[in-house]
Amino acid sequence: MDRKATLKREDGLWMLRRMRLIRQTSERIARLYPTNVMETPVHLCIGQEAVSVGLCRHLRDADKMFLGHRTHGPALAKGLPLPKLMAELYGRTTGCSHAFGGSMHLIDLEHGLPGSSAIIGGSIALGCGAALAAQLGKNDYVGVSYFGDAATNAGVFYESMNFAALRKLPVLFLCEDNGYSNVMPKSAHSAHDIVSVARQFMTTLQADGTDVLSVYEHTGEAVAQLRRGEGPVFLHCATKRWMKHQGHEACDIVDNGIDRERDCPIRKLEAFLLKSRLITPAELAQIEQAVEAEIDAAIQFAESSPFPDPSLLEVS
Amino acid sequence: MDRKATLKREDGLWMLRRMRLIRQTSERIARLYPTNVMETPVHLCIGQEAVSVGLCRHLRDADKMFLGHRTHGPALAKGLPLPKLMAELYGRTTGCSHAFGGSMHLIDLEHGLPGSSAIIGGSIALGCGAALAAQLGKNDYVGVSYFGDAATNAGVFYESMNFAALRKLPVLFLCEDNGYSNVMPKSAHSAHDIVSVARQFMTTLQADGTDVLSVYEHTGEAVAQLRRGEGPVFLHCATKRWMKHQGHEACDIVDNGIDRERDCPIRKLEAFLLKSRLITPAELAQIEQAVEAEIDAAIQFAESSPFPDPSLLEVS
Amino acid sequence: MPWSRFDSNYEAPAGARDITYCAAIREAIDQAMCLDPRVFCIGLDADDKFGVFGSMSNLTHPERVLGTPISENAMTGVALGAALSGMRPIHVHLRNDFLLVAMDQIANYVAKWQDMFDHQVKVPLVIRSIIGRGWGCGAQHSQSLHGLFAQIPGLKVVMPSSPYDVKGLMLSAVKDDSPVLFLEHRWLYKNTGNVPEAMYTLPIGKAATLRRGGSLTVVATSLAAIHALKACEQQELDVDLIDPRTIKPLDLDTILASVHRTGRLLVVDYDFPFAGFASEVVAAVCERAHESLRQPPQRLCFPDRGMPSSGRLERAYYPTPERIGELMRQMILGSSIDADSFVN
Amino acid sequence: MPWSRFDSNYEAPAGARDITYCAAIREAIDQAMCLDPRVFCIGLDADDKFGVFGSMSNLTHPERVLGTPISENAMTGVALGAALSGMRPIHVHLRNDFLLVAMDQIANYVAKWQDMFDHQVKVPLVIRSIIGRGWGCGAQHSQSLHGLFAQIPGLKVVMPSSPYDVKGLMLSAVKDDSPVLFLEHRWLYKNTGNVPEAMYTLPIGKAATLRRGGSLTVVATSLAAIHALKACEQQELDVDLIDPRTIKPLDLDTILASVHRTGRLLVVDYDFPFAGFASEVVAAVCERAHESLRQPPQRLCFPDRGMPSSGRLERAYYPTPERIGELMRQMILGSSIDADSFVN
Ligand SMILES: Cc1ncc(C[n+]2csc(CCOP(=O)(O)OP(=O)(O)O)c2C)c(N)n1
Ligand SMILES: Cc1ncc(C[n+]2csc(CCOP(=O)(O)OP(=O)(O)O)c2C)c(N)n1
Ligand SMILES: [Mg+2]
Ligand SMILES: [Mg+2]
Repeated sequence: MDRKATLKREDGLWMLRRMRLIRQTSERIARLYPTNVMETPVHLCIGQEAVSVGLCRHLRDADKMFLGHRTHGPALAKGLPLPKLMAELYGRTTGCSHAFGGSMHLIDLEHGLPGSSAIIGGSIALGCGAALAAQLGKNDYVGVSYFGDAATNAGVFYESMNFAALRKLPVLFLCEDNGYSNVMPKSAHSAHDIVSVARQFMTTLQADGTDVLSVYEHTGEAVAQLRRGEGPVFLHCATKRWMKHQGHEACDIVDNGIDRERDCPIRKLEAFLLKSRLITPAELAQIEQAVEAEIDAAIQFAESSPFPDPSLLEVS
Repeated sequence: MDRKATLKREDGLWMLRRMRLIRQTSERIARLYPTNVMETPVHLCIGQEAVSVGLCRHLRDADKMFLGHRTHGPALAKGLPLPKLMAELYGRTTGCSHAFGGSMHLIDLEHGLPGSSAIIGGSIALGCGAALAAQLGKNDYVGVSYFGDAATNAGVFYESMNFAALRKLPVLFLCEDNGYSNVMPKSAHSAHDIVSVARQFMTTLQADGTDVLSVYEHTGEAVAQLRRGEGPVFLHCATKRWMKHQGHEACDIVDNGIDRERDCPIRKLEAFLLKSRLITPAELAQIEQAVEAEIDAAIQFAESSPFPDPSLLEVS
Repeated sequence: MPWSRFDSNYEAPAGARDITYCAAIREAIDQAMCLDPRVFCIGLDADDKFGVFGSMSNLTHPERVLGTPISENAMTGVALGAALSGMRPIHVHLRNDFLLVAMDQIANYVAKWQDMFDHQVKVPLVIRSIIGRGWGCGAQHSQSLHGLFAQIPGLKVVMPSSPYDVKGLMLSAVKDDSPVLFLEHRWLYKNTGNVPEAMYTLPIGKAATLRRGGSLTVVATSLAAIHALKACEQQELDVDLIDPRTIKPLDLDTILASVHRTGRLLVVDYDFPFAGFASEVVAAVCERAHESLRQPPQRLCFPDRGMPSSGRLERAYYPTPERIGELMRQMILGSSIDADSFVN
Repeated sequence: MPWSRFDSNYEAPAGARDITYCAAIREAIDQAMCLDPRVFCIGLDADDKFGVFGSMSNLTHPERVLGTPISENAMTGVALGAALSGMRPIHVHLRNDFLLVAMDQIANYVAKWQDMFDHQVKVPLVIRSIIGRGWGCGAQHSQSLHGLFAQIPGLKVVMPSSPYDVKGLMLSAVKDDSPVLFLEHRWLYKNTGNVPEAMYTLPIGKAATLRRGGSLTVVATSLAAIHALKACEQQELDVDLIDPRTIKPLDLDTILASVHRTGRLLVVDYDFPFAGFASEVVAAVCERAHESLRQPPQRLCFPDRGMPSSGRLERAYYPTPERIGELMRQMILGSSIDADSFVN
């Protein structure tokens, strides 16, 4: 594919901005986290930004996406306003979940995020439910189940694939495969090739999850199939987790195969945009700065927001 | 394969006797069932005898087999004494489960039946557990998970396959595929081909589940692989359920594709044994009669056995 | 919102038709589906010719009745996802034992979703399940798990005993914007009673008094309530018999008012005894009406072990109207019963 | 049978080493594995470098420590199948919330297997799980589900509060021929106490009295017991503090003897309030010691809703030694507390 010929500047910029938003926000969280201002576990997405961003460029607000525990990236990509994320991490009432959810439970109905779950696997079924609602109600939104490689070990993944295939549901199974379940490598958690198994149930596609244009391209194909009513699609995105499973530290798994120069989805896109003359170096710097300012404002918002009143817990 | 050349008379006779035992016992149960002497649901195996019998000819007492709800056939094939089955169905203390289990919960530790379960799917994992025990304890028995086509819809099936494959467990996944889950045909419960999915995890074999020699042959191959320590095997046996899902009546699904002449595993084996001159017509009749006598005796035993005393329920 | 035109009314009217419990459920589901296109039914064998023991036969909108594979856990997630997307699913199970397969979805997802997001979303999901028992079905097909589910915050648990209640409460459950677990005892299916043809709702969380009396308060739901009523009638006992109808939220006010009058409490609960619904009722009453109790409260539940299969054992395992009657009579006479038979 | 040489002894000895709760678990597991080659450990992340929060670090037999995929339901079945085949598995979970994923196996299989076959088979299976909470983990990662599991016949539920108890009871659990659910609160892991190096078992079903007093009986387990103890010490209260240690089977005799002396009962249970362990204790005591109770019994539990995430809300959600102390003091003074805050 001649990417230069097809990629529109606005799409490129949008994706760059969102990836930067996720990256810089995550880096800021990592910096702040040791100060204990955020009393909640954090599962950062540094290095994995291409997956959610390439995907979400094809999604509409009406499309409903269900997430697991690693929420920040996909939620921001889908449209969750940053101040609402930050306030939630800070445990404030202005957070997207009003301080009840924390990092793993984000919601934004306006932007098609009906919630996320910290119990691995189960939310895969919820995306199918959204797709069923679309189908029964003759609505044209799609459902997206967004999950990691290890979530496919849970039986609910297969049950969901079978049901989605039986009913030809407009649901995308988005597998963000970072090769690990905490410190357990994929070879220890899966005896099989995940894509080959999924292929027994539905159309499968594979993208390079460190390259947003690859994800963007394949998602386009996938979402088009869904909107045509031709049944579910499984999209596999191989990517890399630069951080530890949880918290603010860099991944310390030996031989994790990560080269932050080579594998960086942001560098890749920036290089492409520059080469294709879709952007200038000055614009790049400007985006980075604008995002920093946005983060400053969001933190400011969070910090100045009220804590919830304990009386909120009273059960009537 | 030239079956005549390889099949030993003793194997042929054993399988014929066990199939007749299952068939005639089931028919007797069907006759008696409307009289309410057996207060327990019955899931009969008429038409499906080849699967459990062809399998069990290769199993030893030490091999541990876990069953679902359709228990009578495989339990008798594995070695459960008929009087203990009958007494259990009659709710007597001499039953294999001492009147606590009923039709769906049979046990016979001596013959490698550590129990069966009426909740579909879960017992698949138990066979893997037996195989794990064999592996950890360096014992040479194998585990067998015996289940129907619809049990593969349950997530626990995939979880079990993955774990068995990861650990190269000596477990046989025996899928007795009668094409139905109650009145729901396979096309409604599975979007995929079950064998192709299983093949992503392990060696798969397919036998004609209405032909005991086909099952016998493939099980031989499967069990040999297990005993060599080469990892799990999935054996698919396509068969036909002549009866309703539960109870004493014949299957009334329209277009169920059953031809009791053509599809009968007992007729098939008898015809083969006669043609191969491994048996005489007189012997055939003799087997049938001996089995009838065995059933008479078992019922006699059950009817004359005591009912359990309600005080058995007291919780200390 | 098509549901707003209902009135809440929980007194059984006179003069309506007599129909069965099963027919009342069917009518409620059919009316709900006709009224509101967002209502749909889903479940294993929901769409087969048996129509969930007749409770879903010949519905007006079969296109909104979806069968599923044996995948109860994922199907619960599917129903939840649909509910979060604006539908009003009724997820049906032929036996409540199968709900345990879906426990992660029920307890970690369905029940918690609203609390986790400070109730920004509605979860209009009804999980219907039939409680069965008898005929040697054994330990895995004869449970009544209302006590287990009532423990989980975020679930309403409804278990009506009469045709009138089951129709009104089913409509309330479907109308409710939070998850409702709706439990129907199979042995009630053929019972008949007065049921208006028009749609009506009954309040979730409001008990019914099945019989008025002054000597003993008996709390019992579902089949246990019917058995207790039968026992009262057979033995002409002076009993105030309360059927909470919805075990969570629990109408403690009605129970307390009765205990204040009678001074005695018996809870008959067809479920496991340890930390079950009966324990809750006894504990809640003792905390609030200790002074009113003239003698120790009592519970009558299953033995604390799995169900046996043999008919002989089954008949001993489950309480009967006779055993309930005997216990009620002894309590009214003030004699003390050995409580150790209820808890191991 | 290597296990027979133990003595049962449940008095904490003096003079032994002080080690942590975590080290006591590790020692018990290691000793059990060394003693009996049939003992093995299995669980998600059981074999990783974190060693289940240190409770399984550097075991002598790493070859009998098996990691698993995220497949809690099947893995429970695998453990059960192995137990039925003569092994003695310890299945470990980092959080008890994940047990809900395995509920079908735990409640329909593990718990019922012996009852279904009239106890012809042994099920020597320990399911270990850690209870966590705090740091904004939210509703799906902060539960304490002992009340839920205690409802299910066939499961023993053990939740020790001290290093001495946790070692002795872990060894008893592994030695037991029936399934035991073993719950360890994460907040106890760093607590230290006197623990003999040699192997010993403590009886499952026998309470410990943590403090003797005459004015109020307090029943509390696990972290709640430690918090209650702290409250008694801080406020110098005349409390008889009972830690049942095993919540099922429950040592009711010890509790009753205490209530007969004190005439007052408070149950502090870090779990959901409705039909939970606290309900059971209150109900069982009221049935058996109604006359001894001088004032209404009380329960102190979580609010009847899912756990919130924000630290502010978390700190209000969970009872504290201060709140426990306040309630104890009020009860001893005989003032009446509004019970309505415990049940919705
Ligand atoms: C049912 C369940 N089991 C275990 C866990 C603990 N856990 C949280 S995240 C995680 C790893 C998930 O890996 P993956 O699905 O690949 O997502 P990733 O973290 O790599 O994005 C585990 C095991 C859980 N949350 N839920
Ligand atoms: C978890 C669960 N869901 C539903 C059922 C009800 N049920 C009993 S048998 C059966 C069909 C099983 O079909 P299959 O596995 O193909 O076995 P077959 O009856 O054909 O031998 C169903 C749905 C059950 N027992 N367990
Ligand atoms: Mg991963
Ligand atoms: Mg079948």
